[in-house]
Amino acid sequence: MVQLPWLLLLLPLATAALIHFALGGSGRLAAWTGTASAFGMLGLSVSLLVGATAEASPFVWLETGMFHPDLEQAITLSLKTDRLALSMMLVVTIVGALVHLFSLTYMAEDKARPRYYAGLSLFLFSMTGIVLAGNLFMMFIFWELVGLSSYLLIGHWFTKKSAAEASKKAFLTNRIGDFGFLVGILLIWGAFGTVDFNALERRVDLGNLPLTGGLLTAGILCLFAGAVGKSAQFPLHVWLPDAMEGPTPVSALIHAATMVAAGVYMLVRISFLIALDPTAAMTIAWIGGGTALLAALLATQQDDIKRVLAYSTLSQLGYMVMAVGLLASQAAYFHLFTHAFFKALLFLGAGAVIYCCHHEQNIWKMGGLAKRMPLTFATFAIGTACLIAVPYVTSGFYSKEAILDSAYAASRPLFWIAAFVALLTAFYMTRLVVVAFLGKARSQYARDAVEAPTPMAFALTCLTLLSIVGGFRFFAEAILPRGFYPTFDSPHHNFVMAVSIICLLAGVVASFLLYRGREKDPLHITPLRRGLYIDDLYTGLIRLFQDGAAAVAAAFDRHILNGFFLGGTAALTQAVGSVFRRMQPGSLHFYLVLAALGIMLLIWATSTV
Amino acid sequence: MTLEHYLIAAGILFCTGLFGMIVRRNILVIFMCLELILASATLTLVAFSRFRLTSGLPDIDAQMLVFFVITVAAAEVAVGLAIIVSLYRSTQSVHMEDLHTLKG
Amino acid sequence: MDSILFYLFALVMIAFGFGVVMNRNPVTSAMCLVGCFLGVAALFIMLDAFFIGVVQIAVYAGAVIVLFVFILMLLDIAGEKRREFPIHAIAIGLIVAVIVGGQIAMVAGSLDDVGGKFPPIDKAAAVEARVERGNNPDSTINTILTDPKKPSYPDVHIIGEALFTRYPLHLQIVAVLLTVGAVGVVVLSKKRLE
Amino acid sequence: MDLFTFLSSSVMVLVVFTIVLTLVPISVYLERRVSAVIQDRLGPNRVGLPLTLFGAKKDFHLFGLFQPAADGIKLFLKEDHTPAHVNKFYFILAPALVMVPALLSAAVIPFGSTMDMPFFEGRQVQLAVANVDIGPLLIFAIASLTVYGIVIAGWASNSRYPFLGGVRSSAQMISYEICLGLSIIPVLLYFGDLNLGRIADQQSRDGWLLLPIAFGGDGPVVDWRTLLLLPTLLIAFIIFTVSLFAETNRAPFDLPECETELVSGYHTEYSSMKFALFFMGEYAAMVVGSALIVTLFFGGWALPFGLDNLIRDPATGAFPWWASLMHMGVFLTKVIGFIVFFIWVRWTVPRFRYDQLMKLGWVVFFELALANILLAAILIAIFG
Repeated sequence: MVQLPWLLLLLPLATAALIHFALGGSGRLAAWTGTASAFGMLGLSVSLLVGATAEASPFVWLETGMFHPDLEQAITLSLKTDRLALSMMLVVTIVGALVHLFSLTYMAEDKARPRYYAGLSLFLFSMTGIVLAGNLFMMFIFWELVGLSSYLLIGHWFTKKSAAEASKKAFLTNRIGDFGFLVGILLIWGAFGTVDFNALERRVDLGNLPLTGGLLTAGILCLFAGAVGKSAQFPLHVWLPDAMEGPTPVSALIHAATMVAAGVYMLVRISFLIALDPTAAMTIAWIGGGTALLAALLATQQDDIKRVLAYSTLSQLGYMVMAVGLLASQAAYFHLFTHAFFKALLFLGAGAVIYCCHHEQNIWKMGGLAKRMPLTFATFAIGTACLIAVPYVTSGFYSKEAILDSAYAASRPLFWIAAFVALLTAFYMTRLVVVAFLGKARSQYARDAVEAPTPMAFALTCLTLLSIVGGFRFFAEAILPRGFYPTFDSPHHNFVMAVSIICLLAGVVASFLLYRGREKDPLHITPLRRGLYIDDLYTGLIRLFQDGAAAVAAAFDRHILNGFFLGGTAALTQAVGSVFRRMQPGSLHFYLVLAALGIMLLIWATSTV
Repeated sequence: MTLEHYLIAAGILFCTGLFGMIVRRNILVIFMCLELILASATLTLVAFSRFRLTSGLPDIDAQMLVFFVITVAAAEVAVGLAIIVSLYRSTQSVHMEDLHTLKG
Repeated sequence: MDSILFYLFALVMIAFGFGVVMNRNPVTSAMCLVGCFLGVAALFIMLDAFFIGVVQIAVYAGAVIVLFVFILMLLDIAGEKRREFPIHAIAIGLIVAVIVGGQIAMVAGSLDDVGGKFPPIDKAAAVEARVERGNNPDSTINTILTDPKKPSYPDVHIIGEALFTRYPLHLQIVAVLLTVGAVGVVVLSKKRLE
Repeated sequence: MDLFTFLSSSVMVLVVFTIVLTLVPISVYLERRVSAVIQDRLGPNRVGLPLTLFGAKKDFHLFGLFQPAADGIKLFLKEDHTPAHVNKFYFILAPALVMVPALLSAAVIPFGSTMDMPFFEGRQVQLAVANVDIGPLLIFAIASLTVYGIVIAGWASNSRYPFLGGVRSSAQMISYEICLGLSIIPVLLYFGDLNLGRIADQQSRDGWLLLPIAFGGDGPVVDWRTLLLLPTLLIAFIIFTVSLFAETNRAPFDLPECETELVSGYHTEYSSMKFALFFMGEYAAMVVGSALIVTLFFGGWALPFGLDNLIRDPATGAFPWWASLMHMGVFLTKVIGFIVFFIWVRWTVPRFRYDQLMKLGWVVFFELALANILLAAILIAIFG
């Protein structure tokens, strides 16, 4: 009996193994195998969603001893194939398949294609594992695998120093979050005795929780720490802009559907836990809002086309996390869903631009691309429209409205922050489009650019369609879990919509007036360009603490440990040793006879009792 | 045949091995005697397994233990012989009385 | 018949065991070890442990002692001329061996008939117990157990089942151990690189 | 154990020994004739009955079929020289240690089907010495003892070339035993049984392992699950066969006795009947190996396409006595076919270098066999 969910999980792993072990010599074969497998996964997840039986029997991975009578003794690999997981799977596989397709041309010249495609397949495997995971342990395993595969992919061009540094940074930053996550999981396990989502939900429904007060807050925040790392929330957001060193399709995959989405997805999964504790929920909401604002501010001053998009991802993730914190996880998930399509579209569009401009990424060296790459421009513009939430015709509008609605209902300060972020979003995205696509070409590459090749164009077109219809009721309700599509029937809905449209217009107009026809950036705000010095702060902190701790440890080691304990103990040991040395004649036979005497004593002692 | 017969046979083998280990001076032969002792232990285990039927069949857990012991013993012999070879390389002898560097 | 075979194999085992201890030439000791292990394996088979018996031959006689012989040949260790059997060592060894042997005999004699005289294998009871534990009555092992044409009980199947259902973790640990052992041996026996 | 079982077992021992020992000179003869054909020569054709001595017109040659007898007589009558520098006891023991395991391991091979005894009503006899449940394991266990004979021969000869041959041989045999054991695990997984008799019986019902077509009661049947497994079984077959070449020290892996480098390896110092024992041991190992291949992969005594289903007694699964004898003939035909294959390879493939041999074993076959096991296990777990 073939169980489709397990097949869906193992297919990319098998592909990765096949490519890595068997197809290492042939880039073309590896590319087509990877792409075929990604489309196969897409087919599988569609068939699961439209009604193929999604039964997946759990598999006991290992059984532990009895730590405590209340704890589960088996660590089970089980798949949870509810509507949430399956809809997420659909997003992951659509974006994954299109990214594969896009890579066919984007990476055509690359020498290490087998490694690249093996990495992509591994990435899809890890993400599938997170999405389908039925319990926190299994999710953690794949959580780590996502970290590993992102490390491999961001550092794909590892001969470039910055790429190697970026992959290392992403990995290490994620470790901090993962540590918190692990602590959280253990806390939940210890208190509830189980980490299975279904069992946990049943336990929460029963009431009378084993975990209350500060500990509950701590547990939820520890779990949230995992999401902070993966979804790049403040203060662990620093890895994400640097991760742009990876190949652009990888950025599209990481930013749209896989790694950063994992954090939000996990929060949605455990939203029933977050709802238990208002303190933790509020903290989460404020971190999300803060990240959204911070990232939007930073995005206004970036020159690299991919970094602008990276900061915009951060800001949108901030939105989602904020929504989760405001106990509107349906809205958060809906935004995750729509955002996946148009952010993948934007990244792949940026990839097409970069590809056609011979790997030039600075927007001030582009310009006038609208005429030379009309299709790319059109799709990119639609993606931008989705991101800045042009009313009624774009998917981003519906999901963002849902979030703003819930923010207005739950917390006014956060609502105004979110509105301001919407304004900033409109501002920097308009800036990007105006500078890169309109005006005159500002470099030779931009003058020579031609339209993107067919597979890229195909991927872009598909994503454009999805970006538009993604927010429409008929489409989204067919895919999302029941009750996740917003109703827009709150009494303050009209006010919220008015605010958001005003913000949108203000941002677009301001940006258009400021950047139209410019040759250089008229604004130059150094703190924003340098990421508000957060990176420098971290470097300084690390240096301070590391050097300080090292100095203290060295002094302790030299004087107290070595001088007193070791010196004193050594003298004592030497004295005792000189006594006992006489009992060691160095003859194996002597020891053997002693051992035999021991055996005799043992038999004597046990047999006479 | 009763369990006693097998235990006594294994016991004799054990004592032979122990005697050899005490008497011999060649480290390789001592190692072989060690294997004799191990074999006697596995023999007792298998005998116990056969004579202690659990629901009609021999107690398979004891045989599993023997299986693992044999596996581990194979690894032990390989490592032990490698150590003896490097010992021989440095001292040019496998005679126990020449090997007393660890003497206190 | 069975007791004749038992005494025969036990004699083979113990005689060759003495051969290991008593021979001056280590190669002869090794060959005696082979004979001793063949005797042990035969006793295993008499105890209905076919698989363990065959593994004993294949692993010990087939591989482990070949290693011994290989090393003996490699180091070219001939029979030893000097100090091989010092009198005091023989005296101590005899005393120790006799005392331990006596103790073992006493312990073995004081067991009050564990299992009695070679209890017969009861395949029907085994199947019953397995079904009671929730095992499918038509599973492969059960059908083999109830097969009237089978002269002996399927110990390879049962060992395999136990190995992969009850001891998978142990199996993996042993696999890791063997890998580590292999790596260790390569490192140990490599000539030092200057 | 009743008298009938005792007698039938004793008779089987005699039959099997006779078969194996008869196959040895036959294969020596074949070796000479086939090599001659391959090298476009005539080969031995003159030894025969010297009828001209008694006034007849022509000698009686019969394709030189008497050559093996002449070889045998020559080996008997040569001087049995034992050099002075050897370790006598082991020098004499070694040839026996080569011969005995080869003959012992023939015990578990089913030479024919289960036979309804013609004069003992209701009695059936399996045409094998020992019908044990651990057949292949037992063969591997016993065959692994062959290496002692060679190592001891090399060591006891107390001379350079035999010693090198012995060392080479032990390393080679230990290495290839691993591939040999690993390679047939897919086959055993497929059968789910270690009893060679039942393995052969199953193939007589469902078609040979590598020719899974059987005409049962309901017309021709091709089992698609077996077809799916066929590639892995084929890989198993290839690894097993090649490893067997190395295990029996046959060309192209005959490095322990490679004459251009080692004179003639571990049996350099041997002559007369002791040498003949080595010689026979090698051929007997080849015969047993061929028999094992035939039993595992080519249906043993079974006719192809499940034709046996037509003559089998449906109630007991046994065969009438004439069918069993025919099966024995079928089995021997297949074995001789394989022996010819062994010989063919020897005279067409050049010898490997020692490092190439080790590399092939450890780097190629070992990994391939492991991957093959994994693949077969997955296929069987999903579809089986």
